[in-house]
Order: sequence, then structure tokens, then C-alpha cells
Amino acid sequence: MSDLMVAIVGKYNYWLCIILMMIGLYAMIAKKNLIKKLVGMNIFQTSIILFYVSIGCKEGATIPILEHRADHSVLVDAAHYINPLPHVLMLTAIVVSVSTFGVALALVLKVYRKHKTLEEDEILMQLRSE
Amino acid sequence: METIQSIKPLIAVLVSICVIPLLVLSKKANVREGWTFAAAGVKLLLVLSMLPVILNGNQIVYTLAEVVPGVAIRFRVDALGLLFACVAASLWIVTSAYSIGYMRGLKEHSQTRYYIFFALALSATIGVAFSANLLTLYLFYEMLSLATYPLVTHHQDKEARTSGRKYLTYILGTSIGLVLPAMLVCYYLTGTLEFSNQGFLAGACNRGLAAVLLVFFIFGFAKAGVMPFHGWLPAAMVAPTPVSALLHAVAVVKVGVFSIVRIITGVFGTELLSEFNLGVMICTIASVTIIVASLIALSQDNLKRMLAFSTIGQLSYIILGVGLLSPKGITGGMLHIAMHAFGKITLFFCAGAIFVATGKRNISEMVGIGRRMPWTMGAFFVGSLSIIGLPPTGGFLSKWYLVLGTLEANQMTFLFVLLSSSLLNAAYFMPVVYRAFFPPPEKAMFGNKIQEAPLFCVGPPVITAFISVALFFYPEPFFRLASMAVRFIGGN
Amino acid sequence: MIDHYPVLIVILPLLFAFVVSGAAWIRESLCFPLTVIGMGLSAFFSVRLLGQVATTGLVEYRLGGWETPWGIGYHVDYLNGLVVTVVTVLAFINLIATRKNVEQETPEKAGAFYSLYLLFIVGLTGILLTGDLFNLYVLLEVASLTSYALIGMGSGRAPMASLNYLFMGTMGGCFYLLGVGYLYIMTGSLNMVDVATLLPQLFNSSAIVMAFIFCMVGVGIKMAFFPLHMWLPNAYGFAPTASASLIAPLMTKVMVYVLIRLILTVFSVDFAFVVLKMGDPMVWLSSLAIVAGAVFALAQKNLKRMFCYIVVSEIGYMMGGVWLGNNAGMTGAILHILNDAIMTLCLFLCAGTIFYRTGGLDLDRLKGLFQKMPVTMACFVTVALSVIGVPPTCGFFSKWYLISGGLQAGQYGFVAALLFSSLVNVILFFRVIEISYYGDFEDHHGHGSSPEAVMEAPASMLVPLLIVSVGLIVVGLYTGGIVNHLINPILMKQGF
Amino acid sequence: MKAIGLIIVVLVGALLLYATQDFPSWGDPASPASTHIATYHLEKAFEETSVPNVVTAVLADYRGFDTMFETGVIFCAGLGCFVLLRLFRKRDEDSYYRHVATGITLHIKSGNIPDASSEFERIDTLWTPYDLIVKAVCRILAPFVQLFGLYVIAHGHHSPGGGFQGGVILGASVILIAISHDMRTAIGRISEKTIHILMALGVLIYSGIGVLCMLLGANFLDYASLSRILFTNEIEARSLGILGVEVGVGITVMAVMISIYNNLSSEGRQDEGL
Repeated sequence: MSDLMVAIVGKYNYWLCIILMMIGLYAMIAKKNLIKKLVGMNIFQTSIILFYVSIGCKEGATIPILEHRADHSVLVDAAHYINPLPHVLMLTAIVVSVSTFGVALALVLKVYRKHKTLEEDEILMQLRSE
Repeated sequence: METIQSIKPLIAVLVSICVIPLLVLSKKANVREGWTFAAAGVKLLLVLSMLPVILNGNQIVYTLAEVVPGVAIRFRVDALGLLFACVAASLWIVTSAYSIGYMRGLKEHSQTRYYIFFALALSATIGVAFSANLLTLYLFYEMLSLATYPLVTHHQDKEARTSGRKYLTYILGTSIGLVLPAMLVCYYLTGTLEFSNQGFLAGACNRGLAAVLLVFFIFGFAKAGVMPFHGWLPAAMVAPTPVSALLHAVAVVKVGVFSIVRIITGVFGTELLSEFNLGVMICTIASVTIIVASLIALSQDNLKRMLAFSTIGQLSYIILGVGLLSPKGITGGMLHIAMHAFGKITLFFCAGAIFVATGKRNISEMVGIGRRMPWTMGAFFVGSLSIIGLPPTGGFLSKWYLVLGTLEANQMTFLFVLLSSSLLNAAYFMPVVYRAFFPPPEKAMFGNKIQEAPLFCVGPPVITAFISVALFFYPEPFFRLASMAVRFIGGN
Repeated sequence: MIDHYPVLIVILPLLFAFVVSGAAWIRESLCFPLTVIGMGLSAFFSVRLLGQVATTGLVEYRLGGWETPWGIGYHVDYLNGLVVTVVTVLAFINLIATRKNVEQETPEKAGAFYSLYLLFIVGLTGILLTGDLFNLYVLLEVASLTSYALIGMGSGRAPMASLNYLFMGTMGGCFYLLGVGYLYIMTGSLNMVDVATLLPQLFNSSAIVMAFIFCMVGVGIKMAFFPLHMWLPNAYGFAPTASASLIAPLMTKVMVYVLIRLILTVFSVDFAFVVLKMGDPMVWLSSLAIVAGAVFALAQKNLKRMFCYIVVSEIGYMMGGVWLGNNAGMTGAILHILNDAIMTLCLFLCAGTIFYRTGGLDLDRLKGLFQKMPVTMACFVTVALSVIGVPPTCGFFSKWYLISGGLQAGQYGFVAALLFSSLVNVILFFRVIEISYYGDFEDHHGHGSSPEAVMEAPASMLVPLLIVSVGLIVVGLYTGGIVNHLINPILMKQGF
Repeated sequence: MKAIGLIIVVLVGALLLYATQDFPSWGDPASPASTHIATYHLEKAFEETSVPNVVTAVLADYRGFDTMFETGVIFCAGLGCFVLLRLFRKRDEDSYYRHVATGITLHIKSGNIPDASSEFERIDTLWTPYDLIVKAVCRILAPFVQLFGLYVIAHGHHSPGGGFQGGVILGASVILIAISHDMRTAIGRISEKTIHILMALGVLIYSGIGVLCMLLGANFLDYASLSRILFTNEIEARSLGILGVEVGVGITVMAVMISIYNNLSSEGRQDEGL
């Protein structure tokens, strides 16, 4: 029983991220509306960002902005600061996700311009009748 | 036996490819055909220039590039290859001459394209003859399949499309579906594809696998027309007659049987086959084709179709001869490559000449034609004698050796097959000749206005008929090459 | 300068992309020459880099001067040296060959198009050269994002196709990122070589297995590996000509490279083949991909879409070769990256050239093309032979290795699938050749441009096309050299 | 599709969840991720770059190459939206003009568009009704927003922030003008051509600094070599290099944000009424 508790306490944030991911993935696969798909995509990407950021967490540590010090020689204790690397990576991932979203919106607009609808099945119907 | 490094085989192969740009650029038909003749002449000279070297018991080797470890694109000239190359190169000249007569006589379209692919086909043929390994052979074999497609479908009408489709389906389908995997298995087993006198598969496979591979190869080289993969040959008869002549006598079908001969002698080796007793299998397959094809030929009215089935049967003679695995049989098979080539090309030339002069295709419409076209039909007579295997033609010699081979191998069944098929040959050729020359007067179909075809159409068959006869009296070069090839196969 | 080759290959197109996009607003006519210069320099340096790799065996480059696990490093060996050369050289040829298509299809946005073109190459070369898992992701997204835009530029159904590609591509990218995340949690590192040294103790961890699987799935989606290929035919089929002939030959091949890199360098051969025993199922799946691609291709009535399914089929070749797990198979796969890139480029260039003149690629519009465009069709025949696998074209030799590999591994299903696809390719291509060889029997004048108007394409399109077609044969003849000097050293190091 | 989607999702989710069992616990200071590379960054970053914000140091220096492509991705997105949406051909549509003084709307069939003057305003997709309060507030707000944006860029060394964040804020200020007035006004302030050149310029600054390092004999993006032209020590040079790079990022991000907004919100018809 206590193992389970440890597992829950130790992993629950990962689990939540994964559940969120799956919600996004489901929306991407199953939704018919293109905008809903896009939203799903964004949820998916964001949850991965959350997942990464939570890797960086370290108990009892603070944000990785060091105190000002004139003396460069004093050693920094890494245990006092959380891991900066996931944050750096996720800055990039955020940018990627924003960019993808922008291009996707542009494509959706272009699709809308042609088909006057955003429902995938209606678009498919139009394409078939062509 | 010495091995000589020389670039000659490569040049011999490439001569006809190199001439293609000149053909394209030639503005006048005479210039274009002049180049064709020049290339053919150079090619023949090159091939002949290798003759003394080979007859002295040496061989010529040239490696172009090593493409896969252990396998290179490599040329090797030996007695067997040279025999075939001589036949092909000498007949190219004759066929070129005949093409001029035929194509101009009928005012065919796209003649430049025709000559280009003709040249390409010849390159491929010589390439097959000089291949040193299975990969090179396969390369040129495929090249030939593709180069002949535009020739077969020259008329570009619906019939040509149907036939072309059939042609490619049979030829490419079998070569990719059967030869390629068999070749890869050989490579996988031995790590090499280099033909050797003992056969490179020796000791690398058991009887079952050898049988399967052999069947794959024999049927895979569908150009040899072994039944049931013969269907393309009659279909390909839509081609202009010089192409049919080329297909039947020089390039395509001979390449098929040549490849099979190579497989039997160079890949498996006679020892391996006789050890596994697979020769009988080859002979049986060939015998079935011989008899069935001859029977079908009997019932044909279209002259070219009849000749096509005759060819199918004759090709299997060669396979049968080599399949006997006895020295005399192999000699006979190899000789038959040459003898049949000269005989059959004569017949096709004649068929074409008749078509040019009269526009007739069917045998039943040719009653009494011998009176009007004596030269053509005279040549036809000689050609059919050669195919039946009667003296004084070269065909007699090869068949003689085949018969000796069956005796040597103690295979009476196949002796019977040979003799009965000869009778069948006579049964379908002789009526044609007889009716051409001795028609009942009331049935003669041709009036005075029918003349001999143009000189370029009549000359070639007369020449090849003459050669057929000459080969009976002087078979020396081919005979020596064949026996030399056999000596190497049997000996070291 | 010699030390900087790896990074120059990537940043020269990058710099030129920015310059081109600025120049488009100042003088549009500058865009094309600038792009040619940028692309040409990149191709030149990749050839030099390959030469350098051939002498030293390994070229490393530390970006920002930082030591590798802490900074990002480039890590160039024979494998990526070879592929990067192929990518840049082919992209250069394609750039020149499709100039007229760009003028015809996207007239007002040529500047932006060329800028995206260069950025796409930046993405691909970056993926190829990098030694860092996350850097690979970023460049993957650069390449993907540009390809979405390049494909979506087309008219008609292109935007919808591109949007589907975007959904699938993003999913693929995310899966890959997730896989890298799992790796990072377990090892704390992002550098490929560093991860590889840390991994062996963790082989039994389910997280590592999952990391591997998710990386594979992600890359699989991006390379359109069956059954994740659904996006590809539409995306490549409806894309503008110049985009299709850029993306189709290169993107999927680079993804196959990523897969090989992940297996060889990061997770190690032991893990993939011994610990996970993924070989057999993946080879079966590849065989299925080959067969399915071939069968779908048969059903197509449009030349370009037919080519797309052939691409799907060819991916099966490479994946199968990789997962055979023996020397011959891996050699075949790597050789096929090279050969298939050239073949696909040639196919799409032919399609582009024909489209330029006829304005359509439906099969029944190709009637009589042999008379009208003999040179183009000659090239088409050459590449058809290569795809079918007729010697001495290069397609034959990679197939040769793949089949030998299949025989060695006892994967007869894979061998059968390869032969089957060869036969289907015969039908596919001869159907096209037949249609274009025979004219109209009934001689009726259909819709669209009248037959008289069609003539041979301009030399600026034909010359690159001819170069590529001749390349098919030359590469085929030099197979032995390529395998011995470039591919074997890679495999030797991995103990194949 | 829904059932298939559900199956896929459940399968994938189950696999992912199953694999978490081998993860180190959340926030475990001894986990590999926290100890392997990150430790080096935390301990050495200030010493080597004199940037107290380790995220900035890692972002723009240790992994500066990543960040350059990240900016490249943004650039691609801007260019992508432009390429996909922008319509150059004017449509032959009827156009409407409103006479500002009288409020009369003119309907012009084709051609004859009055010269741009304060008397007429064009009514089209970009047109928004006049609203004094919104416009005035936003006009006053915009400079402060921009100032904040500049601060965020410049202060990235010491606090959360940097080129991306600052760039977005700068872009937002222009978008604010576009929303509150109309896009025509915003485009009047900063034209499409300028935006595109800025877009390219920003990343060019970034990669240019990298190339400059190369020309100075070091590896690409090795800011330490800049010390020779900046007349400081290597550590300060790194810090300054990071600043320069951040400025480049900021410019590009700002321009791209504006460009994407303009193209998306007008469906690519920015030229209408210009």
C-alpha cells in the first residue's frame, strides 16, 4: 500500500500530464471540426511542455536566477536551484508550437476560403462530389 | 589457356551504341544507313579479330566496374560466346541491308527510331555473348528486352499495343520474377556469379535446390520460348519482318537459349547436373516444347506465325542438345545456334519479301508464287531444308550431332523426339514449297504483274541461303569454336 | 576554414534565406541567383566535408565552443556525410530544374518560396549533422514547418492536404519530443553519444523501451511509414511542382537516416535487435508497406499520385533493410537512401517537366508524349528502369543488397515483397510508357491544351533532368566504390 | 473514427503511464536530469558568462544554436503565413467609402477610388467603427507597452525575460493599435515591407553574430571571441553577445507577430485600401 502511495506522490504530475496529452491527442484524432483539432493539437503540445517543465523541478530549490555576486570564484550550489535545461528546451518548444499554430491557422483560413466550412466531413463530401 | 586483358569486347559492344547519335543527327536516309553499315562492319571486324586468339585456346577479359563485392560488370570472350557473337554480328549486316529494302519498300514511319533500337538490340546481344558473369548477362538481357519493345510495336496501332504488352509481360515478368531471385540465391550461396567451366554452384547446393533453381532459370529466360512461356513469340509477329528475323534468328530468342546454355555449362556445370541426374529434366522440358510447337506449327496458315512456332521448337533442340550433357550433344546444340540462325533468317526474309512484293501473309494465298518469285522461293526452299535438317545444308550437321549426342548419352527417347520432330518439320515446310512451285494451273494466284521484291529484299535471303549451304561444306569456324567450348566444359 | 565545413553547410543556406526574403522586397529578380549561390555553396561544402570525412573518418564541431554534453555538437561520420551530400546536391539540381515551374505556379511569391526552400534545406542538413537529440527536434520542426508552407502554397486541394500533413507531422514531432523527454528523464543528457554511453545500464527499464518506441513512431509518422502514410500521397500529390520535387525525395530519406542514427548511435544495435527483438515484426510491417504501396499505386490515375505511393513503397524497402539487422540489409538501406533520393527526384522532375508543358498529369493526358517530348520521356524510361530495378541503374543494386540481406536473415516474405513490388512497378511504368508511346487511336481532340502546342521542355529543365538520369546509371556503376568506401566503414564501426 | 481514436489514445496513454514507473520521483534532487548536465550549467554559467539568469545563459549561449533555429522557426511561421494567405491580386469588387464629415456612404462600382484623404475612409474588411475612448486609451498605452517590451529584452540577463518575451510584447503593442484603430493605421505606421525586412534582419543579426565569431577565428556562436572587437574580457563578451542575440530575437519575434496577425486577420488582403 505504501508503495502505491509513494508511486502516486512521486509520479502524479507525470500522470496528469499524460492524461492531458491523451485528451489533446483524442481531440486531434476524433474531432471533425478543424479548429477543434487545432485546439487538441495545442493541448497536446502544451501538455508535453508541462511534462518537460516538471522534469526540471527539484525539491527545496528555487528558480535558476543566481544572486548577484561580485566574486566569481564562489561556487554555486546546484542543489539550491532548479534545473534550467528543461526550461530552455521548452522555450523552444513553445515557439515551435506557436509557429505551428500560426501556420495551421493560415491553412485553415485557406481551406475555409475554398470550402466555406470547417467541418472535415463536409469538406470531404465537397471533395468527393468534385 | 591464357587470359588476355583487352578492351576489345567492350568496344564491340559499344560500337552500335556509339553510332546512335550519328543516326539521330543524320539528315538523309542514305547517310543514316551508311552509318548503320559502318557500325555493323566495324563490329563484325572486331568480333572476327578475336577469333584467332580464341581459337588458340585463350580468352579475353575486360572488367568495367566492380559493382557488388565479388561481382563485376565484366566481359569475357570464350569460344561459346564468340560463336554466338559471330553469328549475331554477321547477320546484323545482312539484316541491315534487308531492313533498307523492306522499310523503304513499305514506306514505314519512324525509320530513324527503328535503326536506333536495332543498333541498341545488337549491342545488348553482343553484350550477352561476351558476359563473364550472370549479372552482366542479366544486364544485357534486360537491355535487349527493352530495346526490342519499340521494334516489336513499331506500327504503334492497337494490335501492336496488345502484342507489345504481351511481349513485355512474358519477358520482363519472367526475368524479374524468376531469374532475379534465382540469381540472388546463387549469389547468396556462393558469393560469386562468375561463370566457370565447372560451374560455380558445384558443391554449394543440394539436389532439390539445384532442380528448383534450374527450373527458375530455364523458364525465367523466357526469350528461349520454352513452353509454357512461349506465348510472346507468335504475338510479336506483328513487328516488321526484319524485326521478326532479328528476333528469331539473331537476337532475342538466341539470347534466351544462349543464356540457358550458359546457365547449364557455366553456373551448374555438367558434372553437377549429371550427378544430380537433372539433364533428363531439362531434356524432358525441351522435348515437350519441341513436339507441341511442331504440332501447332502444322495448323498455322499465317506464314510468319508458322515460322514462329517452328522457331519455338528449334530453340528447344539447342536446349535438348545441351541438356544431354554429352560432348557431342553439346556440340550439336551450339552448332545449332549458328545453323538455325542462318536457316531461319532466310525463311523470314523470304516471308518479308513476299509481303513486300504481294502484300500476302497467309500460306493459302501463296499458291504458285514460286513461278513469279523464283529467287525468293528458292532461298525459302534451302532455308526449310536447313531447318528440317537435310543435306546439303548446315542444319544437317547440327542435327547430326544432336542425334549422335542422344546415342552417346544413351537416351533413346530423345532420339525418337528428334526424329519425329524432323518429320513434322518436313510436314509443315514442304507443302508450302511444293504449292509455291508446282501449283495446279487453275489455282495459281499470281498474274504477270507480280515481280520479285526490290534487290535489298531479295539479296539477303539469297545470301543467307547460300551461307547455309556453304556451312554444310565448310563448317570449320563454328565447328572449331563449338568443340573448343565443349573441350573446356568437359576438360579442365 | 576547413574546420568550419559542418556548420557552413547549415548556416549558409540560413543566411541566404534571410537575405533572399529581404531581397524579395527590394528586387525580386535577385532572389533566384542568391538562392542558387546559397544552395551551391552549401552543396560545395558538403562535398568537401565528405572528402574530409573520407580522410579523417570523423569530423566534430562544437557550436559556441562548448564541450559536447554541455553544449551542442556536430558529429559527422560517413553516414551523415554521405546523406548530407546527397541532400544538398539534389536540392541544388532541383532548384535549377524547377525555376520555370516556380515562375509558372507561384509567380508573385517567388522570393518567399526560395527563402522557404533554403530554410527547408537548413532543416534537413541540420537534422543530418547534429549530434544532439533536441537540436534534431528543432530542426525537424524547421523542416516540417517549411514543408507545410511549401505544400500548402499549391492551389485546389493543397491546403487541406497540407493541413492533414500538419496534424500528422505535429503528432510525429510531439511523439519524438516525448521520446526524447523520457530519455532525458532517465539519463539527464541530450547528446547522442553521451546518451549512448549512459544507456546500457538502463536497457531493462520500461521507460527506455517507451522512449525508443515513441521516437520510432514519431519518426515513422514523419517518414510516412505504412500504416502511418495516409498524409503523404495527398500532401506530395497536390503540392506545387517545385515543392513536391524538393520535399518528396529528401524528407522521407532524411527521416530514414534519423531512424538509422537513433538505432546505430543512440540506442545501439544490441538494444534494438537483441533486447527488444523488434527486427521480425518490423520487417513484416515493411513488407506490408512495400506491397500496400505498390497496390495503391496501381489504383492511381494521376502520375504524381502514383509516384507518391511508390515513395510509400520505397520507404518500406529502406525500413525493411534497416530492420533486417544484418550487413547486407543495412548496406541496402543506406544505399537505397542515396539511390531512392535520386530516383524520386528524377521521377518528380519528369512529372514537373511534363506538367509544365501539358498542364496536367492525369494518365490519359499523356498520349503521344514520346513524339512530343522525346528527351523527357527518355529520362522517364531511365528512371522507370531504376525503380523497377533493372541493371545497371542504381535501383537494381540497392534492391540487390536488400534481397541478399533478406535471404541471409531468412526473411523470405520480405524478399517476396520486393520482387512483387518490382513486378508491379513494371506494370505501373509500362502502363504510363504505353499510353505515352501510342498516340490517340481515334484522334479526337480532348480538353485542355491542344496536342500541337505540346513540345519539348526548355533546356533549363532538360539539362538537370538529363544529369539526374545519367546519375542514376553512374551511381549504379559506382555502387561497389560507394559501398566499400562509404557504407562499409559505418557498419564496420557498429560491428555488423 | 471516434472508436479508433479512443483505442489509440487509451493504448498510447497506457504505455506512457506504464513507463513512468521507472521514473525517478518528482522533484528528486538526485535524479539524472537534475544531476548530469544541469549541474554543470548551474555551477559554471555565471562564472563563464556573467549572466545570473541561468536559463538565459543556457538558452543563448550553451544552447544558442538551438535558439537560433528557434528564431528560424518563428521566421518560417511568418513567411509561411505570408506565403499561404497573402493575396496580391486585387479583386474587382465594388468598394464603399464613407464621407467622414457627413456619414454618407458612397458605393463605387469600379475604379475611381478617391485619393487617400482624411475626408473619406474606406469601408472594407479592415474597417472598424470609430470609438474615441478605445482609440485614445490604446494610443496612450502603446508606448508604455513598448517600453516594457524593451525592458524585458534588455533585462533578460537578470530576470525572467529575453528576446522572445520582449518581442512578443513589442509586437502586441502594434497589434493593439491595429485592433483599437484599424489595421490600415497600424500598417501605415509600420509597413509590410518594413515588417518583412525586420523579420529577416533580426535572425540575420543572430546568425551574423555567429558568423562574426567565426570570422574572428573561433567556432560559430562562440561569443568569447568577440572580446577582441568589444575590448573587454571573454566573460563580458559572452554576456554582450547574448544581449546582441536577444535583440535580434526580439526584432524578429515582433515583426513575425505583427505579420502573422495582419495576414490572419485580413485573410491576406492587406492591400485592400492601401
